[in-house]
Amino acid sequence: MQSDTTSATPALELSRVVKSFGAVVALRSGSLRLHDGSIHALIGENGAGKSTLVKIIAGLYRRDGGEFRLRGEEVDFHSTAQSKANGIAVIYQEPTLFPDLSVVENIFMGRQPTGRLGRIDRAAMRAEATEIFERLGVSIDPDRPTDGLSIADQQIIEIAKAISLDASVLVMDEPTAALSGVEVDRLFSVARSLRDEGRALVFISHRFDEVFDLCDTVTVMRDGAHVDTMPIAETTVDDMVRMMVGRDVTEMFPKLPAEIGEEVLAVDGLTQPGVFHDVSFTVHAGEIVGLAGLVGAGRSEVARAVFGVDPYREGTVHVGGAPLPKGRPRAAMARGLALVPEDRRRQGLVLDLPVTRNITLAVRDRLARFGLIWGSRENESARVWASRLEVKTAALDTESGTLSGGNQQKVVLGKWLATDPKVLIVDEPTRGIDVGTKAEVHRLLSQLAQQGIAILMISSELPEVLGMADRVLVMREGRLTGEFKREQATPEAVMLAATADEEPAR
Amino acid sequence: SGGDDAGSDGGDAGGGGSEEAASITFLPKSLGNPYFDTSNAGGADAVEELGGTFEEVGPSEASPTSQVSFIETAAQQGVDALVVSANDPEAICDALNEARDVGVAVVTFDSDTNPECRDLFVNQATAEGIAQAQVDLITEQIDDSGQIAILSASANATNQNAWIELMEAELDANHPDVELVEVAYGDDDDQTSFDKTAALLQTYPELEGIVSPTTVGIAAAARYLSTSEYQGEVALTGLGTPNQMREYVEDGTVEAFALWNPADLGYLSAYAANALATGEISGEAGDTFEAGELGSYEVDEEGTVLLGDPFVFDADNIGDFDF
Amino acid sequence: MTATTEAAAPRTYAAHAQPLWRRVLVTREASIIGLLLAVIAVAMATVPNFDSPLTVTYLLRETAPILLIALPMTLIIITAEIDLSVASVLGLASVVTGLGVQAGWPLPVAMVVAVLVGAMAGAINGALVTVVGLPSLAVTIGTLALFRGIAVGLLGTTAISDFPETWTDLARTNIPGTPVPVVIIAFAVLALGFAVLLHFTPFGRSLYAIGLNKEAAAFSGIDVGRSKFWLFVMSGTVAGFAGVYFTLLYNNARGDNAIGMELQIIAAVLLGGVSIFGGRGALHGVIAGVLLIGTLGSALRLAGVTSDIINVLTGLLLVLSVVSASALSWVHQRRVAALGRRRGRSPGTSS
Amino acid sequence: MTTTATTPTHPVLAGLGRLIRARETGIAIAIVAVVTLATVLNPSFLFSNDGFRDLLLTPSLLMVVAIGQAIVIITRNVDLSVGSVVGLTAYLTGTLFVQVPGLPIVVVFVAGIALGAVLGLINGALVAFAKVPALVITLGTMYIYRGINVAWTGSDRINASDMPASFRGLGTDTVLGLPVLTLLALVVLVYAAWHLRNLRSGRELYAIGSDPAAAQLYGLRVTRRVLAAFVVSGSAAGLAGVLYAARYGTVSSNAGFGWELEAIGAAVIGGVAIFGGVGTVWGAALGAFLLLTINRALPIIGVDDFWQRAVVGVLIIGAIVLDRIAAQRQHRRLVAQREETR
Ligand SMILES: Nc1ncnc2c1ncn2[C@@H]1O[C@H](COP(=O)(O)OP(=O)(O)OP(=O)(O)O)[C@@H](O)[C@H]1O
Ligand SMILES: Nc1ncnc2c1ncn2[C@@H]1O[C@H](COP(=O)(O)OP(=O)(O)OP(=O)(O)O)[C@@H](O)[C@H]1O
Ligand SMILES: [Mg+2]
Ligand SMILES: [Mg+2]
Repeated sequence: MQSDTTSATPALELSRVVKSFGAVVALRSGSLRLHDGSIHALIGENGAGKSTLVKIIAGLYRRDGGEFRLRGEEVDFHSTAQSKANGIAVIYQEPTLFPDLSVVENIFMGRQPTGRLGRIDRAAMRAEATEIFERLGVSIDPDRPTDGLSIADQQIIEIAKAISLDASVLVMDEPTAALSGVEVDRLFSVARSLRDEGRALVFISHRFDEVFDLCDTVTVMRDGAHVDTMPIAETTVDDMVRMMVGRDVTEMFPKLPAEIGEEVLAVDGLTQPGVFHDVSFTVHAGEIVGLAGLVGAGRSEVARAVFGVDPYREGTVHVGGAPLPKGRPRAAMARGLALVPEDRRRQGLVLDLPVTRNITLAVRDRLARFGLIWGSRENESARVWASRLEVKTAALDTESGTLSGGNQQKVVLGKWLATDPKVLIVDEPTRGIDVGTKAEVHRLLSQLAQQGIAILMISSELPEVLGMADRVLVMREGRLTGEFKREQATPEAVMLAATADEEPAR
Repeated sequence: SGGDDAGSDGGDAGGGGSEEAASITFLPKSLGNPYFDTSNAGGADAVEELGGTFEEVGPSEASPTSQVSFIETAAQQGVDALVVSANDPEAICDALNEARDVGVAVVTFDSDTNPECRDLFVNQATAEGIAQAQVDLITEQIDDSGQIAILSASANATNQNAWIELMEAELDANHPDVELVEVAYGDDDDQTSFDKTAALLQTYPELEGIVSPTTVGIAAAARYLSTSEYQGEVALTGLGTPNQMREYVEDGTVEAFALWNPADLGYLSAYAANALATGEISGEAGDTFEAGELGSYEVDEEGTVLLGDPFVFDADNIGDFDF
Repeated sequence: MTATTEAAAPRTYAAHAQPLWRRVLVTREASIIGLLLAVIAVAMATVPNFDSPLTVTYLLRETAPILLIALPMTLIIITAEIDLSVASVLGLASVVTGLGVQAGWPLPVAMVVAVLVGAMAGAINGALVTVVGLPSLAVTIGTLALFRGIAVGLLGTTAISDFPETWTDLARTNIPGTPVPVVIIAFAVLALGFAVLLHFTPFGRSLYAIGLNKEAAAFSGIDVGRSKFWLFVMSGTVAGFAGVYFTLLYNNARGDNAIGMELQIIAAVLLGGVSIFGGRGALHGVIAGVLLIGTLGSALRLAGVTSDIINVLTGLLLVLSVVSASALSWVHQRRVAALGRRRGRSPGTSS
Repeated sequence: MTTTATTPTHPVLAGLGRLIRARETGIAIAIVAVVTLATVLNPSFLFSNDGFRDLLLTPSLLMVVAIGQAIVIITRNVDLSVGSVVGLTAYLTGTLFVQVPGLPIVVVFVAGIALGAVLGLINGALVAFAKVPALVITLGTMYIYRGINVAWTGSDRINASDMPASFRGLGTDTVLGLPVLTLLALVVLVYAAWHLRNLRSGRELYAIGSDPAAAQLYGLRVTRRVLAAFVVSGSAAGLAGVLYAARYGTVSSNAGFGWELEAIGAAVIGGVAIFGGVGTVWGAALGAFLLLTINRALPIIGVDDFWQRAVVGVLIIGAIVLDRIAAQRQHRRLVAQREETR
């Protein structure tokens, strides 16, 4: 009887939900119908409105219009506490932890078990946390502060948080973006067991293989509106992509042939204790070198050290044959090095500054005449790159933070291309970017290589690395563990080098 | 009103002015100090008798630079006379001179500036007299031997430093067994003076007496002593107002202390300021003026007018005073 | 539906989303300047003696130290740091000037040494903030006590006041034919320098970036630590210069000169539209902010209002200026949201 | 269950280890060292009735203010108005005694704390609802409250004789050898520490200070908590104001002047991170104790009065430098630990 009603009434139903921020309509007509005992994929391009929909479910945003029903009841949350109380747990796209507090406190903050006089029962809290970690098969010291944890571990704590809520609806907004394969597998098995307990799950991801692997139903969104919902068995990647972008796209832009010239970047014996050890490689003009590995292998750290943002203890970096001083990004830039960092919102952009200022930030010295810089010159320079990369924005003085993720990434690319680099290091250039933009980025990188720029591309997406790179380097635990020519680089070989020593379970 | 007689023989220049009501501004070292409250009240009485307008302005903390803006405002307003107690002999000098340049008569009282920056100084008592009175009081109370300390106001107070210097000289000359171990500064701030007293007593376990030549300091010190084990053991004297000290004289914390009547000081200063403003006197030595009920005063060397000798308060006479 | 995704002809971009007059007039700075003009106008009309040249002289002479120190302070706050030690540095420089003269040095030598001591003090702040990596709020609360302590400790009970008259007169004289003190020339030069530095140089650009996101700034090749270090040195140097001026103006070197002035300076800078979180603000607003507080105080004092009321007004002005800014943006958001709701609903109901 | 596997040591031992490593222990040791040195040089620093009493009494007021300040700083805010609140409530206390002779002392305490709470509420409301930075708001209210105080007090002042002896007695009386004021401060301290450690509302303050945006996402009632922190800080300053009147007897318009920076200094010395999320009220209280004890010990140790402030500055800077070093070590240790588990 009960199971009848639950299968009839959706656990959660949103229909034609509207939400706008200022002049921007983030959601025009968002709809989602979620059933118990199901894992529901939510896909769409960047800026399609997925996260906005999630935040409305979480009670973080209030909708401007449309309907929101929880088990048939009309609801209108105006705080995340309300949605929690109604059995909804949300893992947000960006981890949201308190760095100074212990892992346990992070999991239970705001709803700690209490005893007499409202005193927090630390023992009970700890026991429950330990139990959840066991279930997830991870060993994180529950008493350590979350400061210093890897992104993957932070994501695991987010998951533990959601599980501890014992929620009937669990929404995960790109939980796997930072996880390694093993961790993803573990998360999926937990997700499946939650589903088998009869809970309803929403899973957002830009990785189609994961969607097919885990989910049973999929909803596609485009431009803030619901496009279609269908069983996963009845659809293909191509269908989904077509629905997402409204046209046919190939996910991968074919690599263009480029003439490989002389050695431009040479890294030799780079070591920073505890981070990376004895890393040596070269990149030639016109060459795209892929740097593969699991998240946390230390690839970004190497890139940052080469560029000079991070320190390193031993080793040398040569650009065009001449040594580069340590820890001096300015010197690196002067020699033609450019780094598109992995976290565009924190490292790539100054979100509160206009598009113009962001694009010209790295070339501000060059734009100056007699030491003085004028707005008109900045605008000219920014206009060139904005239009070359087709950044979607009305005016150049729009705050960069209001652009969609893909457009933000274009601004970062523009900022570094404006420096006219000889060596371009791109760190996860397509992370969290939709298929359409992704292909554009690939085409762009390919063209840059053709023009003789040496490119070092760090990516966690194997198809991207294999498709784009002339040569593939693999890192594991801070060491280079493999180097493959384009022809030799098979997924199996690269994965083996990336994971060889890793035990299947910890 | 009061000063008319003297005014008429004071000089032709001031003849017309004396009819007009003078506007006189009082600028104490700081507001919220009961000593200056009393003196300003005396000043206000005098101005009322003279039919002028009285104003009282001042900073909330006793610093010379914050006095300057009040001097400048007085100059802008074009008041007839400014009566000021200087927080520093030099720092407010230029400002006072500028005020004089635009026609403001400047009288200092209680604490003087350099003589060239003011027209007249109304001295409450000669520095020698004050120093002498305090040394006499303390040496008598400690039987002319042992350690004493001084709890002063701020480190730059002109009058304090002058008195302390004279007291040191007097001690050296006539009281060989009395040792002055420290001069502490309570900044004319109650809490600081209180804590400094505690520190003095602790630092010098042999201490026999404390002299505090400032009304804020002596009251704070008395309050600390009255609740401590040193009550009656360590002598305390200095300059204080009867109302503040009454309790401590009665409970035996303090035997005797000295002061002049600050109300009279303010009263005299106001009359002196009026006499200057009206042109009755010019501040030259030998000028004389009438100061209402206080009678007639003469300007002596260095443009100073002397109020009188300090007065010693003790258990027998303190009941007769209320200020 | 598909129009947005079509790779069409190259886009054109307007430089600005809003017309010039809005970008100039609807700003925090413009409203502070407007308020300043209004206060001056009202004071001229209602406060006796306010319209005399003396007012200008006294006002500028006394606010000069605040005006001077507010310049580097603006830059520091724009990088999301703060320097609470400036008034202590001023006091220290004052004492050094005095001690130098007392030791028989020629005054110009003492003055240079005092300014250098200020620069050193700034370098200490800067090193603690950038090299050791400490929060400037905590560091400068510490050096606020330390520098003041050294100043008071060095001079002890005494004040030094025998400065050559030519110099003390210079600090007090006006530009011939005007009621404007000579020190304003120094201020004007510095203000121009700082304005160009902040608003028209690559270095100035980098300061805003640092204040808004220092990590992104570092990734853009901006040497965050070095930039901040030099700002603290500038702040110390200017505070040292202000200390020399202060000493000469009052003919008085004391350890406790300008005690508590740091908060006045910061209040004025914040009133002038600089965000305490960094990344926002402009020098003309700050200068207007300093003058606004100064003028208000001067007018009220002249009108016989006591200093406590002036303090209350200063505080109210500061609180109201930030609260009104946030209230306005709240109202704006509300309006836009309501607009969005209305827009959102109409297609919903029609379809 | 393998819970024990992740608990390497006995809880008591682990607790002991934490205690030894704690910042508070370091400050306590520093205090003991200072007191010992001063006592060796001058036995009456500790071994006289007044010496012992003053050792405990002098820091008590600042301790109360620093506790409130620490709570606000933990939420990543700051309260610059506490000194002015002390001044206003101290004057209120005196005025009440003058205006209503025979008023029970309890009523005066309640009134002082209530006034402090209201002033704190104003700060808190402006910060929490208007969403403006606390530094700016409380800088403004610092001026406003002090101005109101001066306007209200004028050149008046409360003299010791205006207040009943029984009240002033609180400022010096002792119970079992401990001054009453110190006991009051201790009660405040112990309760605040317990609350911050053991109640949800206490832990949430740390969460808010650690990452305000995350706290919002967690659904914590950030506005209410921040408001409460300011009310607590105001109340603590209000209590300190009442105690000020009892201890110092005389209240003029500049009572509590400059205490805001001392209270922040005490909290910082005590290991409360200026950007929130870290620290305890124990630390802040001990910081206040150390600050004022050093002040009193310096003349005895032979350092001139005038250098006191410089020593305080060195102390503050030393404390934060130490913090920084400790934090870096901890961070490195955590990162290393992560490397190991990889
Ligand atoms: N707080 C906000 N203020 C203004 N605009 C916003 C805000 N949040 C989202 N938007 C805008 O709403 C649109 C939808 O954003 P949303 O984050 O929901 O996209 P998404 O589908 O989650 O994209 P992604 O895959 O990149 O995470 C975008 O244009 C975005 O810029
Ligand atoms: N928060 C915001 N405030 C103002 N404008 C915004 C905001 N978010 C997005 N926009 C603008 O709205 C437009 C549409 O945004 P949206 O994210 O839907 O674009 P998109 O075409 O999906 O981009 P992408 O392909 O990069 O994901 C963009 O031009 C963007 O500049
Ligand atoms: Mg999009
Ligand atoms: Mg999203």
